[in-house]
Amino acid sequence: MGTLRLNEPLIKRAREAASVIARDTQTFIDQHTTVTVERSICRLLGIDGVDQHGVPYPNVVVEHLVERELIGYGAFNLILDAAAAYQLTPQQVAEGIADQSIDLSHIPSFDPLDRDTKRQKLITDAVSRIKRNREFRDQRVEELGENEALVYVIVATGNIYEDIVQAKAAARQGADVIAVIRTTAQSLLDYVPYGATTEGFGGTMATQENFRLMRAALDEVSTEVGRYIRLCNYCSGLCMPEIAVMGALERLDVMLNDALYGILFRDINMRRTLIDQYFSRMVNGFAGIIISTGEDNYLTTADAFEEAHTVFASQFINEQFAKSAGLPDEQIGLGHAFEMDPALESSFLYEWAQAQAVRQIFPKAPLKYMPPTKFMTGDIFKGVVQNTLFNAVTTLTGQRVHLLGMLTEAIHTPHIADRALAIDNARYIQTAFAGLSSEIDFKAGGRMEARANEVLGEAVTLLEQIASEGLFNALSRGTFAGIKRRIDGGKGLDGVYLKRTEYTNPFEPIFSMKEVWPHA
Amino acid sequence: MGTLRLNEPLIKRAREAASVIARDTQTFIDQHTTVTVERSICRLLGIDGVDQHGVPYPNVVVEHLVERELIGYGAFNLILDAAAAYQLTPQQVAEGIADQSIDLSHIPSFDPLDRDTKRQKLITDAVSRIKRNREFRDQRVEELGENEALVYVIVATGNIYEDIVQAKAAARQGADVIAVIRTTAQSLLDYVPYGATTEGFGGTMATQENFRLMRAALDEVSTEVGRYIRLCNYCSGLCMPEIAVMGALERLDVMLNDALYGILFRDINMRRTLIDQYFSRMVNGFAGIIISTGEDNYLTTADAFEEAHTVFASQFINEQFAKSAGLPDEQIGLGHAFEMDPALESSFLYEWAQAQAVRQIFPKAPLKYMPPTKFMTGDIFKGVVQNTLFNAVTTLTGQRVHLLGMLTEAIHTPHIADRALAIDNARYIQTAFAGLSSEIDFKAGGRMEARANEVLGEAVTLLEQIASEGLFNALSRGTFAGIKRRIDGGKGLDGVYLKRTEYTNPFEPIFSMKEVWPHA
Amino acid sequence: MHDAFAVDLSRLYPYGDTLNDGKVQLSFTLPVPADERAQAAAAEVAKNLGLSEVMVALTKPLDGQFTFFVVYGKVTVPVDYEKIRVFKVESKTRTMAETDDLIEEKIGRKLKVIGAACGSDAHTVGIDAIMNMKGYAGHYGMERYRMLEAINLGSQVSAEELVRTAISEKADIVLVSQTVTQKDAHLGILTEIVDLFEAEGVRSDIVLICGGARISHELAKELGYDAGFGPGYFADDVATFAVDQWLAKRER
Amino acid sequence: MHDAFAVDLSRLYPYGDTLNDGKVQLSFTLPVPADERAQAAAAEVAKNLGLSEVMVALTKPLDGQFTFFVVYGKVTVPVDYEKIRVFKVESKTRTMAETDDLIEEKIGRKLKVIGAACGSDAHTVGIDAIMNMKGYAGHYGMERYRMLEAINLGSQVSAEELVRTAISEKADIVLVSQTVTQKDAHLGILTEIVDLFEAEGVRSDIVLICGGARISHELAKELGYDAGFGPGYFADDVATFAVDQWLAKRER
Ligand code: B12
Ligand code: B12
Ligand SMILES: Cc1ncc(COP(=O)(O)O)c(C=O)c1O
Ligand SMILES: Cc1ncc(COP(=O)(O)O)c(C=O)c1O
Repeated sequence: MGTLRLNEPLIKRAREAASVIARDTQTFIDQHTTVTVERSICRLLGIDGVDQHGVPYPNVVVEHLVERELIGYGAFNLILDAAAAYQLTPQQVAEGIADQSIDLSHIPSFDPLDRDTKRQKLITDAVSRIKRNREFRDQRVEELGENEALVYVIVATGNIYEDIVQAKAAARQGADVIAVIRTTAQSLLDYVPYGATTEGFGGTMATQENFRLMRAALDEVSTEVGRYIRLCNYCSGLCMPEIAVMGALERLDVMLNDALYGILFRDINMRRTLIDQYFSRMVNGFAGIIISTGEDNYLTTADAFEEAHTVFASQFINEQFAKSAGLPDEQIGLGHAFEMDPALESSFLYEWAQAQAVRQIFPKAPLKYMPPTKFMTGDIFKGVVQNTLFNAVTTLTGQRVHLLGMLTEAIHTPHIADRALAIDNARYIQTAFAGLSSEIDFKAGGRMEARANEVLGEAVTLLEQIASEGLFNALSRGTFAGIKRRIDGGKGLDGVYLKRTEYTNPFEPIFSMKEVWPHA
Repeated sequence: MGTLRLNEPLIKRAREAASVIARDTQTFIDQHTTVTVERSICRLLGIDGVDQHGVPYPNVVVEHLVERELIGYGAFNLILDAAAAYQLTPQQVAEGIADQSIDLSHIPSFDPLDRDTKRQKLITDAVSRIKRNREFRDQRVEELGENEALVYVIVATGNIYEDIVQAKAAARQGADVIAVIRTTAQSLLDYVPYGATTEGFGGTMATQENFRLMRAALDEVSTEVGRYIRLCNYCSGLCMPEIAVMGALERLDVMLNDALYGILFRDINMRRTLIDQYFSRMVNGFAGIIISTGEDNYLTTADAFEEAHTVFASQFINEQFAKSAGLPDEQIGLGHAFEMDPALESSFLYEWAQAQAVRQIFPKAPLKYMPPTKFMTGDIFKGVVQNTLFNAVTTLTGQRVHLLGMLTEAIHTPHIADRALAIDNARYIQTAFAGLSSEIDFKAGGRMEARANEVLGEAVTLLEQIASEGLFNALSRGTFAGIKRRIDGGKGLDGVYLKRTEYTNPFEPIFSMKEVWPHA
Repeated sequence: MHDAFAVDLSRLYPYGDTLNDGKVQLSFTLPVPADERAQAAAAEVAKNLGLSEVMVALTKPLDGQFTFFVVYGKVTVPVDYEKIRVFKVESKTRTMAETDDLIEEKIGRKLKVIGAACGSDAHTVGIDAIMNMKGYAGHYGMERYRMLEAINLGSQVSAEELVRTAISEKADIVLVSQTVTQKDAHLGILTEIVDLFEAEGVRSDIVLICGGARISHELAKELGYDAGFGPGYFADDVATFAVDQWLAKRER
Repeated sequence: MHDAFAVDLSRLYPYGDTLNDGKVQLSFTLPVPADERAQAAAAEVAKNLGLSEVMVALTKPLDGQFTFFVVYGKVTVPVDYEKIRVFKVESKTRTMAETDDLIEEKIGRKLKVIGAACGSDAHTVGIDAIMNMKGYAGHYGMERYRMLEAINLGSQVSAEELVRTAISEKADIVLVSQTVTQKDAHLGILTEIVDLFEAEGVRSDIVLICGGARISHELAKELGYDAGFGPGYFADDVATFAVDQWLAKRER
């Protein structure tokens, strides 16, 4: 494959600056927990369902802890105490809290040995369920094989049953990854809705039951088409880690998980998000889930040509955060996008240079490359041309996760035929371009190399500045996508709590692979 | 611009073989004339219009000569004799023949000096009209400027007035060349219809009045859009040289003119066509008209991947025939096409390699590159993808005449919007790819080079075989597009006549630039 | 039949992303300049078609005098799919070997097939696809059949020439290809061929089949052909039908 | 108006390649398997729309259970273009300098503009295009106006927050952006905002404008806004209208 001669020392400096940024922030993260981190622990302990008011039991439990100022101890400790004291399952404990028969600030005494056994069992149950999912996935991929570039399409009808029809159709047409888009503004809910859902705006609720239904449907169609079809959802918003747990339990394969997205695009408080993403990524990592980051969003908001360096910068930051959560390179699906104005002269050169550079800078990452969206218009025929060029760059640069552009992007969430046409387009380009990248060399010192190195240089400058002022300050200055966020602004800050010294989250060391489980 | 390392000795051998082929055939050509060559001379002498039965006067005159076995003397001689004898214009002579008041086998005596003066004047009139057209074109191109790649679209409504509406719309949208497609099977008519026409199947009659109307419309819109808009029509079928003359008189700018097309695709007798193309090309050449050859048709008929070498072979032959008719390289618009099956793996590599090789082998030729047609289907969205890839190759390889693909190719002759969408597609690619070809090198010894040289090798083998057996025999064996034609088969052989020693065509030496006019 | 829902086949609607949402996409040009009024006119075109929830997604000036539109809307009149009866060639396609064996066994001699692109039509790729040895898209043509003798007359063959040759060659099966259909260019020649065969009194001796990109079985039957084949059919389909039909004719 | 022919504007038809040929292109999916019957059903969908000369150009299986079609046909009912009245913002757009001068001269103080993407909508690019200093596609935003004080509240702003801020800031002009319209997601919030302004008794003090990719002036008026702006409008258009409207309100 032809390569661009990139300025390697710049790449090194970028990584160093990003690692400083992540390390500095980590100190803050380590001291705190959030309501959703605790709810995600409840979920890992098997707490599920909703009470008679429709409130999810994890919320019932954690609100109870918050009210009693017990959250700093960690939900795990208290639930376990109660389970040992009352000889109940965590689910029963939660139900007890709901019907007010249990108050975690007044737990009777219990047998510490029994508590330890229970502890061991609860952890083992959760961990091994996730492990089994991971192993099952590996086995199916092994058996069925997979495509080199994963063709990724979305379904977004709002109705999980309709989504299933379309997801299966897409798989039969050739899709490899199905992403179920979430309904508008679910990310601002500080709870995860429950059960199968059939209504949504521009997307479908992310619920555990919806995950389960879709995964089952995709397993069925995987066998039919002889490819393992991956399922993707969004690990974002005010419930990041809970959704990560749901994804781990229901064997999702890919999850959007970005350290900064919620801050910038949903105005979620930056502290909250950074804590949440940390644990959520551990869960993703252990579950063998590929995460996708959201740098594409900068380019839909600000100008893709001018702001190209912010994509690089954010990718380096996302990489470092992911590494500190224990994710291996092979699961860090950094995002980028083909979003330059079609009216820009030589846009194809610049897009190609950028995509090629990202490919080279993060050689093992299962990069997620996003199609044109912002400059898509009601001219669906022009849209096909835009998507074709995008598919060409994707194929030429060997992107791993190939997110398909829809010709109706500017109009509606995809109709069933829009998706089929997109898959045809992508497969056609993959076939027609097969082998082409090995036939092509980039002119040494040419415009493409110059462009890539220039953008890289700008990214380094930016990263070093962020490293020196700190990520929180940088975000409040409007570094990314021109969006400014106050350190104590946005949603969800009230869900952030200091950990007490007694705090435990036994899943952290296991999920981040710092501890081997089961203990030898 | 990146180049392929082509096997130069092979190119040389190909040219040599082609020149042998053309030279051998030329001997035959030089000995003969045809009814349409003679009619074209009538037209140059100003004979036009139709008699009371609707028969064009050029046909009236030449049929008269044929009946009286006078055609071997050449129409020029006899018309001039009669003009001198009766003191009439050629047009009046023709009218006299029609109303039987003149019989060219019984021309009274005349003053040879007067005949000479008339001769001089008639030649001058014709030649200078054509020269003025050429100069006018050069001047307008100079004044208005032009695009590097000429975007070429067709109009084909069947109605010249509707064609004009669409041609002007296309020019305003960005087209540089408008080709008026001919109605099905006009090429089999052994006369040229007369006047403005409003009915046709899949195209519009080529008549001199239609040429004039369209040229006037395009002149108007040229001024409006600030680009000289070229007009194209078809110099083919049983009236090749007549149409060439009409094109020269009405200032057409581009004409399809292929040495073999009529033989293969219209089953016109090979002798007839080869004689006709010779004089028609002289006319084209002198008029400053770019000719386009029809190698694309082989690929719509036979398999584009397997038969790629026949395109090269035919281009070399067309080049040599054009040169022997006096055409400069800058007017020899060799044709080729993007017609491989989209299902073929790596098709884009092969198309690119082929187009790049043609560009390098014929560096000065205003190559005409044809879009996908055969594998276009009712899937208009896939059609846009096919056209996009074609536009990419066109732009990457710097083709001069960029014929646009229509998304509705498989359905109908273009609607007004089909053309606009095609132009948008092409302009988008030209903008997005600007400068790209200079950024790219082809891998030395890679698949693209190998493919180009392999096809070239096959072309040489074929050309050398044709050179040894003779073109007529080769055609009867089915060398091109798998189509076999008998030497004495097909239409129009009855219009071929031996020249007598007294035969004159005074335009030949002038048009082929062997003689300078006016004589010093 | 469907994964997650039951389609009411007696009330069938287009499907966008929800059962019965009726969504269709439309595009067209109006000969008026691009402005709000043109856009409203485009919406009215769609409403006149009975579409509801009309959305004009694109209003694009073409040259100042014409405007191109992309419109989405909702079909409100269902189709009764259960009542739809289609004209289609009913035979189940045999392989080349099967057809050859059948001819050998039931007829005991080669059948003669004559084909051509007729009238002014010079499109040969379609008829070649059916007849030539090498066939098309991986499907061999009739020349490769052991028990067929296939004669391809090529293109631009007049009705008289076709009929004359068919009679002199004692053809069993005659294949007519027509590609140009613009302004109904194909109807004249297709009719002329049938009429001539009738006039010569040989229509019932031959299996007469036409084909081409825009030829349907329905149209072919209407014009007096035994069958019509459009895109997606190859030699095996045509041979299967032709032999069955030949045998059926002999019965009668 | 046209080069070569006179269009009858009272009987306007789509134009394919001939005046009044009525040609339109259609595409849609039916939830049935791809076969002759599906194709016939597709033709019937088109006929039900009143199209004649229906041609199904593509019958493409999607997954065995759905079939996609491309269809061409002819519209037979004309549109009376002469009768079409459009809702449109009538002001002729002033430049930034002109608007600034007008405000200075006629009002003598800066006008305060407050804008936001409201409800659950997080699409800010549209409102930023109108408000931010740098604007969009070469058109500067309101922050650059000398005589406007522009405050952009960003996205996901609730109706209460918007109205509260407008009142406390004594806004002259309020801008509401809505992008998500799927399943009419925008109607609720747009209505809520108007209702709240009414309830607070300040509706008539402000110029209230909405906008977004699928917002039309017609819809905006219906919902009680002074105007609605879709794609293709920029700060200058909006400022021109807003200032005119502000002045008109003062007159009354
Ligand atoms: C190749 C081609 C040509 C080549 C033909 C070369 C050749 N040797 O055949 C050339 C370049 C010469 C040509 C010329 C013209 N063409 Co042309 N051509 C095409 C093209 C690109 C492909 C057709 C094709 O080969 N398809 C592949 C074959 C395998 O498919 P098929 O024919 O449908 O055949 C299948 C079935 O239909 C069936 N079948 C076909 N025939 C028969 C017969 C029987 C008995 C049976 C059983 C089955 C059968 O079996 C086949 C396999 O499944 C089409 C556009 C397109 N993509 O369709 C335009 C197209 C057909 N051409 C068109 C036109 C207008 C012309 C011209 C008239 C243009 C002009 N004015 O000069 C000329 C004149 C030709 C003439 N006198 O007939 C129009 C027709 C419009 C219309 N609806 O009428 C088209 C649609 C292009 C367009 N959009 O304008 N053309
Ligand atoms: C960029 C984008 C995003 C970005 C937004 C980034 C940002 N900071 O704004 C991101 C990635 C975050 C995003 C997210 C989502 N998006 Co979005 N997005 C788009 C996209 C690609 C472009 C929109 C855009 O920026 N256009 C450019 C601007 C300049 O145009 P404009 O908004 O029309 O503005 C102009 C005019 O309308 C007018 N105007 C606009 N507002 C106002 C206000 C006033 C007062 C005035 C006077 C004028 C005015 O002036 C502007 C200049 O002319 C469109 C698809 C497309 N190509 O249109 C999808 C699209 C709008 N998104 C869509 C969806 C569904 C979503 C999600 C809900 C998906 C999901 N389930 O997660 C989310 C959720 C967002 C939320 N909570 O609202 C759908 C909406 C479908 C529909 N019809 O409702 C679209 C159409 C994509 C699709 N086909 O599915 N999206
Ligand atoms: C990284 C990332 N996370 C999440 C989302 C989804 O948004 P929300 O969290 O509002 O569902 C997106 C949408 O594009 C994204 O890019
Ligand atoms: C070289 C050439 N001449 C002529 C024609 C036009 O055909 P006809 O001569 O039948 O009008 C074509 C059509 O594609 C062509 O390629």
